[in-house]
Amino acid sequence: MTNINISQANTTDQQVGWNREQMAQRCAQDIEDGSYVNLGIGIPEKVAKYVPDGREVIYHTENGLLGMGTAPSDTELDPDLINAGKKPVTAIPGASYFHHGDSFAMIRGNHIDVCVLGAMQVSSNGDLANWSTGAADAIPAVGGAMDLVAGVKTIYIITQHTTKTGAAKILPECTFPLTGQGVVSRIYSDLAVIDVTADGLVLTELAPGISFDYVQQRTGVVLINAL
Amino acid sequence: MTNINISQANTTDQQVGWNREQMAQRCAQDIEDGSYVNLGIGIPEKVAKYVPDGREVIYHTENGLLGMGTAPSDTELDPDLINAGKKPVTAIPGASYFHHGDSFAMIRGNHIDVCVLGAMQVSSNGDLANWSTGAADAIPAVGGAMDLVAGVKTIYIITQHTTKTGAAKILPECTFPLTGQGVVSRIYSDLAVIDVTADGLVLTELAPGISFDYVQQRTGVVLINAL
Amino acid sequence: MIDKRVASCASAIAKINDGDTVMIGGFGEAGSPIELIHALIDHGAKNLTVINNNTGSGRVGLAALIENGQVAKMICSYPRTANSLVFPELYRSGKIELELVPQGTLAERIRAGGAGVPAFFTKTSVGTPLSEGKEQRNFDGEYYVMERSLKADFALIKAKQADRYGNLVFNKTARNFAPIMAMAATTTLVQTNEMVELGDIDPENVVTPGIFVNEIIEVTQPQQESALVSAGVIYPTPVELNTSEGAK
Amino acid sequence: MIDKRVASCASAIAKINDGDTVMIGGFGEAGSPIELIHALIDHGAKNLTVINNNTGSGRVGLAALIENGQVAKMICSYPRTANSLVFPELYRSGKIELELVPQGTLAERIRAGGAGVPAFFTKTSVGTPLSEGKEQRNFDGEYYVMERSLKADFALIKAKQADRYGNLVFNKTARNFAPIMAMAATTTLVQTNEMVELGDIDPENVVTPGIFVNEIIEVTQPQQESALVSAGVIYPTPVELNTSEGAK
Repeated sequence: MTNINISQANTTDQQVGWNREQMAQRCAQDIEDGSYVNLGIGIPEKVAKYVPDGREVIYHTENGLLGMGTAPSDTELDPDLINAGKKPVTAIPGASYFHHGDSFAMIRGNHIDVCVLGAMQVSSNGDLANWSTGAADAIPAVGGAMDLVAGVKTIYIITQHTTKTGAAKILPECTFPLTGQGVVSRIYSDLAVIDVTADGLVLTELAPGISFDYVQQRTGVVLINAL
Repeated sequence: MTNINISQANTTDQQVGWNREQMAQRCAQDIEDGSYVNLGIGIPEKVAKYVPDGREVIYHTENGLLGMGTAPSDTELDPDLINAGKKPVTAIPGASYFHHGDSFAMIRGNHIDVCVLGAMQVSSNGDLANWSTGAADAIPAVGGAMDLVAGVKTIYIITQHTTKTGAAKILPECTFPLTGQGVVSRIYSDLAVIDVTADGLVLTELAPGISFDYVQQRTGVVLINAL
Repeated sequence: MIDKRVASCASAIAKINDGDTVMIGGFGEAGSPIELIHALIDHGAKNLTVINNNTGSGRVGLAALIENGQVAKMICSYPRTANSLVFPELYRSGKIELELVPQGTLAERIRAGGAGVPAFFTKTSVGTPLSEGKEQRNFDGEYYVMERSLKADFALIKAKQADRYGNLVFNKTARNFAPIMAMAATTTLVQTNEMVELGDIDPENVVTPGIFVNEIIEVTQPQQESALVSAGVIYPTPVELNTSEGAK
Repeated sequence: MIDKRVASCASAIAKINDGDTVMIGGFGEAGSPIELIHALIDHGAKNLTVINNNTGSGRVGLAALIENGQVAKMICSYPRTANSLVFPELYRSGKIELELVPQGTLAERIRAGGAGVPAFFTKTSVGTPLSEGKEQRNFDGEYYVMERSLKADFALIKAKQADRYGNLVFNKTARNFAPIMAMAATTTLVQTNEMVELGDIDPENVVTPGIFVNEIIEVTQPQQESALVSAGVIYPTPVELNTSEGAK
């Protein structure tokens, strides 16, 4: 894999593997020059900060903007210019605005190259659950997640390898309601980079100081070691 | 019906009933203020000239213009600004351009109020045939006719009452391939104005000097006389 | 003469009936026609089905319409938002129905409603709980789910500029659902920041052609939902509520 | 860096293969990318399926492509035009296949191809010969016919202005099929009258966002089909034909 400079700043004593910034930075290495990219809310948003120099990437936000820029200064701020997470953004020179019908035609018509999303669970065949725990009292909310996984060419997942209580999120089958079936291409966790392939889940890279066995112990399916 | 001033100029000795200009002028009386109107190629195009004073009508042309104006002067002429008949036109202040998908969404989504078309045949229940004689060696060509009759709220037909050889064009059933089933609301012929109703074809108005019997003799179905 | 301007939000809203389906533009607060929504609260029509991407925030705008008990059913993709308090409470107590639709399917269903397409197939939601009970079909080796179009009696949207024909342009991402909702509603009511003369909007740049618009109200200084929420504003205020109910 | 400009029509066209499906923009001559079409004639790819509203006029542009024997099948709504001589002769002699599609269904099928919709229902053509053999279905008491989407390997379109990202604007009714064809093709090739800098096209006024565009060629003085037809021009001229064939 690409030899990358992961920032070691802001790690705490408890930090094991990559932190949130480092996961985003690692993922950013795999976004090719000229890609059209949609970034989910949360850690995926951070990917934009780490695209390597010399690459030009165009960000799509499903609420109607291609060519999303950085957060606005106070003078630039316009409550009518927001991203899918409803945060204020800017538009780059060469941007375009369009309505929701056209925006989701871009997504659903396979025109976006890469979408980076968070996950609650990922299965060994690339099923993704990231919108609902299925809890009885939850207010179900899906947003554009199902459209993105169904329509975007490549789905990358950035996620903590396990839940806060240490349970595996990478599983033989998702137990939460699915967002899409067989849609995930690659997982960037705090511990490793894992590809979803026809043969199963293939570990291609480890975070510094992490062993294959350490990852395998925290994963619900047998990983193929490609190191 | 409305008391209208039909121009009597340019009638020949052979002229019986309304001429082409008069048919268009008669139809124009029934286009209400504020209507969105699509005019077919041929006599229907002439309707735009005769909309009564005080009414504002917006013309749609399916190749992507709402707010079509009159023919251009030599200095205004732009080969990129044409109507559905591929003739040069102009755009009025307050016009808009859009692509074919959006233009036919207007038509097919029931947003156009009136479409005026020519006819080869009309049946007693309002079936229309106006795109093909079904002849074996004909090059079939349909354009937007089937979309217009399926999607526009009201379809008016302007047509000679009979073919050049005197055969009836208003028939129990169309013998030519259909453009649409049960789509015609009213027929403006050179001899009469005829409404398509659930009870049958109702003659509501005669051209000057024409009798009901004269029209009935040239019509393939029994007309209801509402005079 | 075509002049779609009307005197007030109240007169535009007056024709909405109990039980109507109302599409409301906006993604969060961007594009939310807050003055039209408040006029609908004043109007009081009940048992509405409302179509919007979200369920509003705080106790103004769409959230206030829901809190006021006027909405029987929401069709939306994301009923949770920061400061979304009203909907969750009513939903958990069974007082409001929810039809949850993926955002792109929601947009496409609305666009289909405006374009004369009663149903279409999409890959979105195949294999998920949101496709349960829906017809599925294989085209060229892949499964798709059939979705029906959405139409409405009224659309309430917000534009940046309008002319008397109803031609509209929008501001940045406030465009979102407005153009397709204008197509899918029988009657489209528009609040615009600015009325302009015919021809002031270049025909090349019209986003919503006037054919999709019925009535326009100029609201030159619209309120900003987030500012009202930050200030703790409640619509209608209890005093105003008593006054307006007394006036009915 | 994203820069979709390429050196010539010939280099853009070079990747088209025998048997490909090619959408060509234009309604009559308005929007017809005549330089790209002539480059495709020079290129010589055969057995093409071509999607365009018409079949060209005279012996230049699309008509010349057909006359040159490169088109196995036309998908169009209106293959008859004034000065349309080439297509009728080949059609009557059985040398070219025709799929006749109502103009609005053609547009919607192309739009569906670009929007991830494999099939949809429409009222257009119900009860006519053009719905024969197609699935029909009743929704809410009315019959509709199911139509499949259209996609293409390439789209050839003409724009008024383009920037290096591929953002496009068009001139008046020359817009017609170009935006939806750009969506429905794997590779979209654009000839533009003018290249402009990023940001010169207001983001509010972009008609085709660059995501739908792959390669752009600036053709500052495009030929006008009607002028060529009036002048009796034939493409390629017999002399040029010999030269170019010798060069292959």
